[in-house]
Amino acid sequence: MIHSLWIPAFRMKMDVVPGRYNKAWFKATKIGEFPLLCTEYCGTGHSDMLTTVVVHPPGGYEDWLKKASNMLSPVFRPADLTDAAGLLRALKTGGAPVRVWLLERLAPETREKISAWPGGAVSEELRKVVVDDLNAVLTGDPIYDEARFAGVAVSEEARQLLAADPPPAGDDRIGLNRFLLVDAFPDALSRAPDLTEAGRYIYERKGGCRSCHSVDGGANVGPTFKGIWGKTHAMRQGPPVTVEENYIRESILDPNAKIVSGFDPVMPTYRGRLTDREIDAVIAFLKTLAEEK
Amino acid sequence: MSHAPDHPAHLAHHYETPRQQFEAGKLGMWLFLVTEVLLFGGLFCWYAVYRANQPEVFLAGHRYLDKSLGGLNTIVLIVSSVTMALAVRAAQLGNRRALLGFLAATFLFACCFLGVKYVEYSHKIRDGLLPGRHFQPAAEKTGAGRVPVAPADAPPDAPPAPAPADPAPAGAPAPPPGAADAPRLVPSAAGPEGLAPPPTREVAAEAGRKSVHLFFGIYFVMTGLHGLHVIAGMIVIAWLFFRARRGAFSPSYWLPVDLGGLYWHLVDVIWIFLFPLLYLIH
Amino acid sequence: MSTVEAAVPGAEPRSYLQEGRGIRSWIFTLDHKRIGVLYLVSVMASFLLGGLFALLVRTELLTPQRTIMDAQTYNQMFTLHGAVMIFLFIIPGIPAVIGNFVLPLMLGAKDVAFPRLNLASWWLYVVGSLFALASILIGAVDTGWTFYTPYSTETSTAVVPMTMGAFILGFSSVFTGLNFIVTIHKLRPAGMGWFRMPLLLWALYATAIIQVLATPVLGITLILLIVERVVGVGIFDPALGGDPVLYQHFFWFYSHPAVYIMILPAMGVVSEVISVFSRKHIFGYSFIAGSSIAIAFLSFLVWGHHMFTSGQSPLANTIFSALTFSVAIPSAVKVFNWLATMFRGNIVLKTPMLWILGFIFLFGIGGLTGLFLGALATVIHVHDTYFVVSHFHYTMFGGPVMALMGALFFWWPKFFGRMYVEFWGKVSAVVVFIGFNVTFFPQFILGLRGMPRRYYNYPPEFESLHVLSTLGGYFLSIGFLIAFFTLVHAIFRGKKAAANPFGAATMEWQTSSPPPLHNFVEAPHVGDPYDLAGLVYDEASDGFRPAAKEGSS
Amino acid sequence: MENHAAAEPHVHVVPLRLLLGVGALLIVLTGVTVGVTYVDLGRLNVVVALAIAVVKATFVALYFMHLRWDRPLNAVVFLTALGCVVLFVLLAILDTGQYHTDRIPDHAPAVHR
Repeated sequence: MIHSLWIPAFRMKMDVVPGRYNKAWFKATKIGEFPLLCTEYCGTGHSDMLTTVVVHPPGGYEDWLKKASNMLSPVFRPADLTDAAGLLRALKTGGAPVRVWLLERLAPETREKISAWPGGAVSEELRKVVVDDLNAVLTGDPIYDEARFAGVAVSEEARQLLAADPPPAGDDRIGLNRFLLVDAFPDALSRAPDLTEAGRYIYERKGGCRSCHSVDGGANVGPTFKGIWGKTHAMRQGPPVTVEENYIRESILDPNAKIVSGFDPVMPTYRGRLTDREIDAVIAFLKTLAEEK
Repeated sequence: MSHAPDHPAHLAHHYETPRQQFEAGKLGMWLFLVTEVLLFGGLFCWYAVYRANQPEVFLAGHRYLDKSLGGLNTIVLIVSSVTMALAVRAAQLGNRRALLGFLAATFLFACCFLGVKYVEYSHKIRDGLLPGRHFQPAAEKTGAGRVPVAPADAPPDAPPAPAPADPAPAGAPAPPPGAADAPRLVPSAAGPEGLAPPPTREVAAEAGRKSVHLFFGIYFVMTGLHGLHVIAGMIVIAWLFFRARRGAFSPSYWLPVDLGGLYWHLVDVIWIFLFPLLYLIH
Repeated sequence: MSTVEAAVPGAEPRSYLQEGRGIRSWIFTLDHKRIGVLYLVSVMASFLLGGLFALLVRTELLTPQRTIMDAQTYNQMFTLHGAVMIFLFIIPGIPAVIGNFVLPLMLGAKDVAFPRLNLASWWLYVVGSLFALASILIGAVDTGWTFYTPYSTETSTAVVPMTMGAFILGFSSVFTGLNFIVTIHKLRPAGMGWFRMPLLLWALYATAIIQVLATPVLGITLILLIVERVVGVGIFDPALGGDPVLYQHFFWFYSHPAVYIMILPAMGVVSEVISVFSRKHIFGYSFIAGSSIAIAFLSFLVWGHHMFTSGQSPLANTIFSALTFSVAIPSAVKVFNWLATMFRGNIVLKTPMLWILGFIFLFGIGGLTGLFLGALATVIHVHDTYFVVSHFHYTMFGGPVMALMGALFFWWPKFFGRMYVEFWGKVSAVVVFIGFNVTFFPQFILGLRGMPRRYYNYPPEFESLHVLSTLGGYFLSIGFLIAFFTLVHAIFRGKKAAANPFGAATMEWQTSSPPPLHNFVEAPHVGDPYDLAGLVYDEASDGFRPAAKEGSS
Repeated sequence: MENHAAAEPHVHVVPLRLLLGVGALLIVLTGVTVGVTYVDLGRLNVVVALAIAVVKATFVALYFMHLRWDRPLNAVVFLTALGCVVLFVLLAILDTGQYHTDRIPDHAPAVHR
């Protein structure tokens, strides 16, 4: 169907027609947030097709983009190296077992570059090399060793993952490695964002769940998420279902398998659009909604 | 103003003279023809827009049509127009036998037209040359029988239907590489028209082949709506025939024959445009 | 057809209402007046239905979120409101009701040129309406009345019956228009040249030209839509290789001229009524007549102004924008001539005149805001917003509906031979006028502030204006209910009407109210349709009669 | 009021030979249209084909449909309709030709399997 993109504050409007490109331009002259709406009738959710255009001050967009693109990454991005010089200094200085161990794990060329580093500013190139090596560590074997991490204050998240049975695998293992590294160098590396925060981001922006599922109990195309965790829903067909991880995952990947009674099978599949970790984040977010209840 | 004693039976009460009624009838019919012209005008607009922007589709599509059948139908329809004009003339002169004969002849030519159309349609349907999402062309047609059509629900990476031993005349283009995901389509070179193979302007031809279902949409809707008008015209002619047999018309009253004739000629005129636009694309 | 009216001298002839009884004498009648009444009943029923949908839509919009229905139902409601009001009410409104009844009378003719076609037109209207109503029962339609593709080829609602209905209604409209053109050409009396025709006939003639030329294009558009939806032919749906913007060209090639099908006859009514109630000859007769034809001509050149943001090319945008402004000229010519007619006239504020003054005021606002929408710079912002909704209602509701109501009050004595109660007629006109402005003026503001049309939920800051608009809508409907009760009351309890109760000079007032089956017992006098000087008030009959003795007394 | 002759419909009986002659001409022109397609005239081919079709249609209208002897009004009515179609087609081509390059090639998910 045809949509139309309208930013009233910019006096700009253009239809979005399938099968072709339409061009429009605008020049934003003020910093702020402005509503963006759909003005070509496009079906049931037409009046919910709204979002906000954010006009950033110069440079603000780049910051936002970094944050948004790093939101769910289990590995390090260059931006996560919050204090590259501090990290390099720590590695050069040695001392604590974790520092020695990490330096050992880096590639020989990297070690040469670090030893050749005169101090002061860290070049873009060196940053990149270090981050690549750190990621090689993250995606490798589990890094925890009691002796190695002696003297490191292991965070609560890492502790939980370490205690998990079976031991974490895949993204979770990478996440655990990352938590541990950040714990070892808290000032130099930034912590992966909270899953709940990521889940909220997916709900509002990336997944766009918000256009059909409210979080305040309001009626919409799909069931509200308010208090959905652990709730038992009657289904259009088959026995009632209690909302837990597996049901959420199935609902995201194969939305029409089980439809809550009173709703239509209209949700598209998110298979290929959300990664497993992102689905975890959505689940974490839904759990917080249950707590608020 | 009141009813004159010599008010003829065919003169409706609200007309004063037969001439007034005659002219009103004629104008009414012409206005009706105007609506027909605009109805088909929409179709011609559809045709013109697609032809202007995607000429390769038409180039690719018209090769599946049989020029000789189309030309035959054009002549059949022109002859039927002549007999219809002769029928009107016979009615004006009060020659009832000739009127009946010419009306019958017109009707028979119309049947003939529909018969040829039936042959054309059944070929297209058999070869899967249908519009839009029903476009499932048979890979090729051989003298001995048909190669099975790839099933509609075949996965996208299914291999194309096996090609038979080359039935096309020498020079038929080899299917372009990577054509597996394009509609599997080869012009029915062994069909009745025995057309020359497509030109070597490969790129345009390939693009045209991909969208050739659009051509068949236009072909079926335009000729289909025209065919419905032929059928409507036949009903009118049959009605005129039975009225004429009962002696309803006379040298002073033959308006319905004239109006039926106008309608029939318009159907002819529309075909005069459809024939070159659909069959004769260069 | 041989019931010759018994013309006993002096005795009142039997009226067309008394010729034949029972339902069959009505639904199979060939009499243009009875067909006019059939249309009156069916068109008014559609109006009530469409109005009901409008009230439901307005009620839903009382609050920013759900009020009385869900989003799906709301979408169906505004679609049905649009489709019913456009196809079943406004388009046939004045031509088929007033035109059918009055046109032959104004020509001094016994009937329209093709009475059978006229009856067929009404039957097609009924069949088309049944198709449209059937769609409501089997899942309604939620596409909006414009049936834009590709939504209309993808939605699961009953698009096919609704479009079939609109297609059939198109035939009905074509037959009416065809009939009128032939009637005006071939059944004009000997003494009536083109420039002695009443202006309503000019307007109906221009309308009929558009009906005949434009409606078939809607027909083929809807056929193609159905073919695409049912058979999957690639025409307008990009999923099938079609072009959705082409659909908009097709649709608006009909539907823009169609708004002139709606407004032109209304303008004709205004020209009649304004002269009679200003007790003055119409000013600028030939300009009003010519502007009707000019509007009909220009109406075919401006359809692209509905597509300024659709991805239509900038070249086409520029052409259509420039042409759109030119329509303002003939429209303004009419308004100026009406005002000049009233100037120094002896204005009589009776009910029809009140409705018509409402027309001029509301249509003036509607027309002027149309200029905003024709200008490329401003329309980008207000396109597809409540500004358009409001503009449309000011022109198409403030125009044809006000004029139709004025026309009904004006010709009601001729229709049924009874006078309505003047007081309640005036009350209804005033209530509707106020209610209308309260309903629709806030929508201009809403649109400018960023309220898109066809929205089920809306931001809370728009709530107060929406509430105002909805309350205005309720007030407006009360006005219409008063009008309907006044008119229906007149049929059963009204006092007997004179042949010419308002003192008009067109020919329909020369026969009795209501007219006999064949319209005129004696041949009417063909004269200047706006020469009011020759009429004097006759107290005995509470009507007007010719002052001097004419050739045929 | 009017004399009898004026009250009768206006009749023009078309001579037999004229009707048959026009019929023969139409068939000949059909042959010419087919023949021309075998000659490569580039873009002119469609113009020639349409020009011949217009000539044929004109003959049908003038002689078979009696427009030559009919009231001019009927011809005006018919030409108005044709003018309207031409206007519609021209403006539609003008616009679609302009935005044609904006269309995404091969965007037809429902038919490209």
